[in-house]
Amino acid sequence: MSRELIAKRIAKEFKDGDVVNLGIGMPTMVANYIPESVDITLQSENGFVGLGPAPVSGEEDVDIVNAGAQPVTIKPGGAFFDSVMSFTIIRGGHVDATVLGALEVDQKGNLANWMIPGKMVPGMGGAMDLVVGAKKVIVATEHVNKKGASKILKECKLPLTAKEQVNMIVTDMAVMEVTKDGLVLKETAPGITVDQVVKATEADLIVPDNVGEMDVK
Amino acid sequence: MSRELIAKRIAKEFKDGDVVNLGIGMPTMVANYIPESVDITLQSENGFVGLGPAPVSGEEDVDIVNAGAQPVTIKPGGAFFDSVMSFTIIRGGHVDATVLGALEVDQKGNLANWMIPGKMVPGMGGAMDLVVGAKKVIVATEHVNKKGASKILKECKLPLTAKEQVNMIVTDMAVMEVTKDGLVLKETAPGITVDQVVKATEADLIVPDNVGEMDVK
Amino acid sequence: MAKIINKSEALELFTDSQSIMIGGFLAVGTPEGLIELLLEKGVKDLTIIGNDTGFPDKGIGRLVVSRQAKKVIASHIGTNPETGNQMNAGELDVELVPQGTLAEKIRAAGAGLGGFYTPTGVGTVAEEGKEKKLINGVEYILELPLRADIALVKACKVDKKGNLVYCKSARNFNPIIATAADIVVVEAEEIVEVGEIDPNEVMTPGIFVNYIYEGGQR
Amino acid sequence: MAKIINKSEALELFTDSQSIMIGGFLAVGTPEGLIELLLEKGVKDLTIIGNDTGFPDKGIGRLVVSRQAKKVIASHIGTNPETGNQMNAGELDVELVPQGTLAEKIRAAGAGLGGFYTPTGVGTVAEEGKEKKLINGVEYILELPLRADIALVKACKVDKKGNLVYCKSARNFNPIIATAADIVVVEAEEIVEVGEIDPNEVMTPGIFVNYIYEGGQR
Repeated sequence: MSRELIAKRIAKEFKDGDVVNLGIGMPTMVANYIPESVDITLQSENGFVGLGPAPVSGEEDVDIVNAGAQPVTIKPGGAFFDSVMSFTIIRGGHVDATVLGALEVDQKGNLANWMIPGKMVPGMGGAMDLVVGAKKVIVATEHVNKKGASKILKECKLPLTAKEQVNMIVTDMAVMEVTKDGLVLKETAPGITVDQVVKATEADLIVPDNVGEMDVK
Repeated sequence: MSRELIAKRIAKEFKDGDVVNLGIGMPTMVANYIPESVDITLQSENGFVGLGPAPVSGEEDVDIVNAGAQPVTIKPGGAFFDSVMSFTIIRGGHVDATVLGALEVDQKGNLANWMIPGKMVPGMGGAMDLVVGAKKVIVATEHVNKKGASKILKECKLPLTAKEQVNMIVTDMAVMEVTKDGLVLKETAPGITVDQVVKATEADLIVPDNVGEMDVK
Repeated sequence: MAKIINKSEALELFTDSQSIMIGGFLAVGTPEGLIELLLEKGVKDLTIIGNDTGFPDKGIGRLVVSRQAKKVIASHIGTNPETGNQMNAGELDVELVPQGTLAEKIRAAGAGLGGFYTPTGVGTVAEEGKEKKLINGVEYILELPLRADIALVKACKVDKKGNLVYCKSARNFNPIIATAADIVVVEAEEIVEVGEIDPNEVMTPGIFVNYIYEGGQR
Repeated sequence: MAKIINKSEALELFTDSQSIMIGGFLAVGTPEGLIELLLEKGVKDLTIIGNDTGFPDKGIGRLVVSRQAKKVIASHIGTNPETGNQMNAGELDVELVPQGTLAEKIRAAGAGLGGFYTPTGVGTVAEEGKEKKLINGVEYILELPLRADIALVKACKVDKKGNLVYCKSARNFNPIIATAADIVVVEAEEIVEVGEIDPNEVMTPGIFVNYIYEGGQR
């Protein structure tokens, strides 16, 4: 449920014509909630734009998969290319927004999402390029981890994916924006109070007079 | 006649399978004399491999031209590409040999062929990349200029196209090779003596005991 | 997302002092229709970036003859005597760049790179004023990325999402400049419906293209 | 010039301690037929370069499971637990490189560049031991070219001159590695006559290809 809520809220962030790269996992769910009135183009770092939904069973094409090797489709008007072009698009600033998960994210916009030393080292894949190259970096994450500790920190402790590149953090409790002045609380989830968010957050949160409610219809 | 002689001799330098870029002018003529037993692939820096001869009149395709904007053809098995790929091929060492003209060339393998300050500044085009990138750089030039002065110098005076990259110089009088020890006279043109070559050459020429005759059949 | 524009909309895109990249190699693959518009609007003090300056009556050369450029960045100007004349008279600033370096500089801008090291031009005037570096025993020149305000691209086919296919040797610099400008305008011989170009055969994905000028068809 | 080779000729190409680039992205676009040959020959101490290590039973991962690699250079190893296990046990040297940087490093080798500056990885462990440089106010990391002894390429179509067409998302790293190795071997789903591939649709010109392995067809 909280994953859906996050995906629904992020789906409202795009405007017509945006090129968007969605990370594996929860970020992928965002695609399911894009308003019909908004036409965005999904980029897949393994080599195409125009990513469409999963094919119906039996119609999979082994050569059309997303960056997680899941069978997908390509929409009319899409295009395939090689990995150099894929990262020309990503690193060159031709992606309007990227949505990624986080192990940790902090008030300066630092993101850690690719390894836990000694435990899990999957590798950064395309994440380091995406976070540096996309015009807008949106982090999609649960507000607290399984132990109840805040994932929104004063300073990341895990190895970083990129330094000071995150623009927006959307969790099951809140929407926050990374600004020059610090991390600003913009919206709270339905039924969640500002106080609850502040208590669940290790980072210093700037709380403006008016905090909106997350639109998750 | 002397241009033909130079082209004929250079045409003997290639082996089956070589990728060759021929400069505009005299170097282009080399293509006319490649032995039938040798299958080389001509690269054109404006964007293709498999350059074929000029089309018959009336069959020109405005989109198939060589690097001098002359109508040409493409052979079966050729391929078109963009300028980045063209110079990936050239700079990346994927061209086995290039043949270029010279204003001056010297005993160290320096080449000047792109400008005469205050007089003629056409620009280097792709020449600087070709001379640096091709595995073998062959200079095709008249031995002396119109005033009778040697074009084969101790040291180039004109702005260089590239430093110490020329491997072989073929003129209407001789074939010379740039070696670590200096410029070696390898062959003389039919009817030309070693003495005549030495006299017509400003560069220090190393003359081995056996100097062959240029094969220009 | 690509938008199809007519002549008056296209004319709006041009302003004095713009830096403009123009595709083509000796006028092959140059968007002559867009050059017509530049001539008609008469914008001045342009910085023009392209492989060469074409011929006096063809390609980029027409903008040199019309004296709309204050600067040209190219690898070759020899086929257009007017460029050399204006340069020698001190009326036009000409920056000559080796062809492979020019292509790579534009690509670096499009790919978000800070620069690259090339062996081309070492020991020549092309290295003047540039940093050099010895890497694994070889000397290289540091070259920086090159962007423009607007890129004028010639394709042979474009679909209504802006996906491009180029034809034969008219491809040259076109796909490269399409990645490295704030505004990318395409002139194509043919405008087709979305779906008519196989996604596997697209040479420039439509996400790079802002405008399709409808006056470009042959 | 490309030469068609059979299984025994292809087996001759592999030796211990080679550096081998292998195309594919999570085993999509990976030349499984050539990997079979590597498994059969049992060459050891390989340095394997590819986007990822696939899965234990698919793609590059099979060479990890067979313990033929002493080093892997990749952007991602998460889908093959065996890679992580061998790494943690100190049995396999794993160098993780951001995906875009990996592609660009290989491209730089193929294009004869000495290196390039990327913003990717600044402020992370990816910058460790590397030179940094401030260019126009932005910090970049210097990345060097990456070549291999041999590249194993998967295409969907090859003509007898070695011209390649890749299909859909199976293209990925294949065209890039084809430019950056001393020996380039292709496995294709289909081998066609010269002339059957339109020169305008070639994705890798045949001049890059040394061998076409005839055992690769689907």
